[in-house]
Amino acid sequence: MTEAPEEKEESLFEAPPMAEQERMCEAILFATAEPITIRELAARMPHGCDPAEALVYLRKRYEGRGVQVMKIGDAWAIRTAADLGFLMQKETVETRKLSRAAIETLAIIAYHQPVTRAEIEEIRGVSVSRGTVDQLLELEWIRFGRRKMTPGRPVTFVVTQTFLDHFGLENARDLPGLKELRAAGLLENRPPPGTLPGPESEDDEESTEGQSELFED
Amino acid sequence: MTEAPEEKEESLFEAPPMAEQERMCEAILFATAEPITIRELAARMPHGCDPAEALVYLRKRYEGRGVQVMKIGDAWAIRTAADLGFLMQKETVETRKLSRAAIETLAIIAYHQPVTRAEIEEIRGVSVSRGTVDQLLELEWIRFGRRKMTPGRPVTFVVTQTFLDHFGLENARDLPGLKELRAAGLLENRPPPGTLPGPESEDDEESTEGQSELFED
Amino acid sequence: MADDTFEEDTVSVAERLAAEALIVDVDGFEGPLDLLLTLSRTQKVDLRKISVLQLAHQYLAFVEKAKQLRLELAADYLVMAAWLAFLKSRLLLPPDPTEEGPSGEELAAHLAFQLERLQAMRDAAARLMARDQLGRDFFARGQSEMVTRVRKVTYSATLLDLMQGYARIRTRDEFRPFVMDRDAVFTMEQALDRMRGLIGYAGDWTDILSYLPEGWEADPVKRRSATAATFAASLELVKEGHLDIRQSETFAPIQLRKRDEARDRST
Repeated sequence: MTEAPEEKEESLFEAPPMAEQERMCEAILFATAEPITIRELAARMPHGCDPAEALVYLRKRYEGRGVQVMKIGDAWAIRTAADLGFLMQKETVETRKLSRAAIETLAIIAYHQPVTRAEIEEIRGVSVSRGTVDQLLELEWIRFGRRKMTPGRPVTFVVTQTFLDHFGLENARDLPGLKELRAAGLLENRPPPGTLPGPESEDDEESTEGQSELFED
Repeated sequence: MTEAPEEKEESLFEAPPMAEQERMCEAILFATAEPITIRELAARMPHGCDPAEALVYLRKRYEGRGVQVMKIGDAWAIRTAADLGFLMQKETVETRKLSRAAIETLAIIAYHQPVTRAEIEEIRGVSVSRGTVDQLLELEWIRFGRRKMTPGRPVTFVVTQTFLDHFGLENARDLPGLKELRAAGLLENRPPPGTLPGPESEDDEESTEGQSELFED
Repeated sequence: MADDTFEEDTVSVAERLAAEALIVDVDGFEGPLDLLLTLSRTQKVDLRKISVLQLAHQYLAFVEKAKQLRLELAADYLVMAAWLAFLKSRLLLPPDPTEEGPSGEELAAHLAFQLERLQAMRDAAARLMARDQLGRDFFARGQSEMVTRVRKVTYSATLLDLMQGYARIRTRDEFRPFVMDRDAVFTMEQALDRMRGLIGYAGDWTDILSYLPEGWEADPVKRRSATAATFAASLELVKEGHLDIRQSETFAPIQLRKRDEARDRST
């Protein structure tokens, strides 16, 4: 007699069908940063769900697949199948930001190519370390261009196709010019303290021209 | 007779069966949050694999499940099904609220790409502030495209793969309502009356300027 | 629009309220086109069937009202008002066949097109933002870290880094675009190097001009630079005691001779 009303109450909170509960477990296991316990799963799923049962189905579904539903301690997670670990080598690649010197050198080469080491040093105002150029060469972002027809016939640097691919450019000429940099707010930065004072040279009209000349074919 | 040695050589590089290739794609896509291109997949999988075909099977396998295999530009990724978003409050990332100007600018770039700043301003009837473009660039939702072959060779903007990924689009052509807008002629760069016909009638400098000046600030 | 079904008097009340709100809220508009678009909504018709003449009226009335209320209107609002007044006169007067330029109808059609296009982009923007979004409605993999096996360092940089780097250099000091003018400059160091190798053969007085490097004699710009550098280098060599130099009179040829120690001693 006392059981009847309880049953009725339960039906008000009817749980989603098991297939749906399985989908929910799948999505949560996929998206969480940490392995997750049954209790946490139950707390996140709608009232009346049975994540423990859903996980049994899910686990079965992933049997023999490229990833597995695994129990880690008392929590659950999706992990790569052990036999496919060799595919994950790329995940261990460590990415580091390029140094400021390298970025600046690379920018100068991109905007002024073909350009010699002496010219880079003149533009940056400091000498270019061997390591910087070597690093850019190793990344295959720059390569040696043709020699300049000036005394000493210095070697020049140009950017590579790999560079264009990495930066999503079709052509070095697509690099935005000074005016466009300013329009995009990238020239807002005031010169750092300690550098030459004086107004931000407004005669960049001229230099823009000089630069775009280099890009004309 | 001559075929025998060839066949043998081929078998040295025999690709794994398709079911196995599917597992590999599955493992690789599960392991990372970033979309992965077919090229990257091919580079990581054993010689002779055809990830494009394997992905067709994989995508089908995940139809209706809690996670989905999605195509994003020329890359692929696994994402949770959108109808289960309510389970993920914990994973939700607060995104910076975009200004109305930024949202409109983004839409114009997406629907009109490649589009120049002047064209965006023509459509919105106001100048585009620096911060707006800067913000969209920083979100990596837009990038610089190739320069337009019109006088001044202005730089253009296009949307990125990150944009497609964020809005769950397989392709920029899948933007909602794109076809209807195009059919209604609303994606045309229609010159003001009085200018020469044709979209690039820039030689009619005088009347173009005279007209558009009225709409510029 | 669903509002088409509204009663006539309801519309006029709503219109009045809207017009009042406009006056108060003039700063809230993003320029004349935005304002025109808002005004056009009071016409309660499809944007393709809008009456530009009526819209011009509304806009001009708005500007008039703003003036009465002594509201500062930005210049572009006034420019638009002037243009709309012009357009209105074109639309009202019978077309003058001798008149140059586009007809009033063409101008009106273009304005209507601009309004429709802007509205379309706003709708598109709304639909875009209403889509399921990554990190809000659907999610990427949460645990992306994997077994560490191969440790390889790659370096990354974005286009933004690159451009910011370039902007940094360009704003640091007065930027001198790199031009090829160095082609025509022969430095004193280069001249010194050259002269040191040659003076061994200069036993007798020789015209300094014969020391100019090959290929630098013809072009006047190059010749000037090479002459100056060679002269300066010669003086340096005289100072170092390797060379004698003489000039018989003003503008006469300058001559060089290797300094001979034996000869020195005899004099």
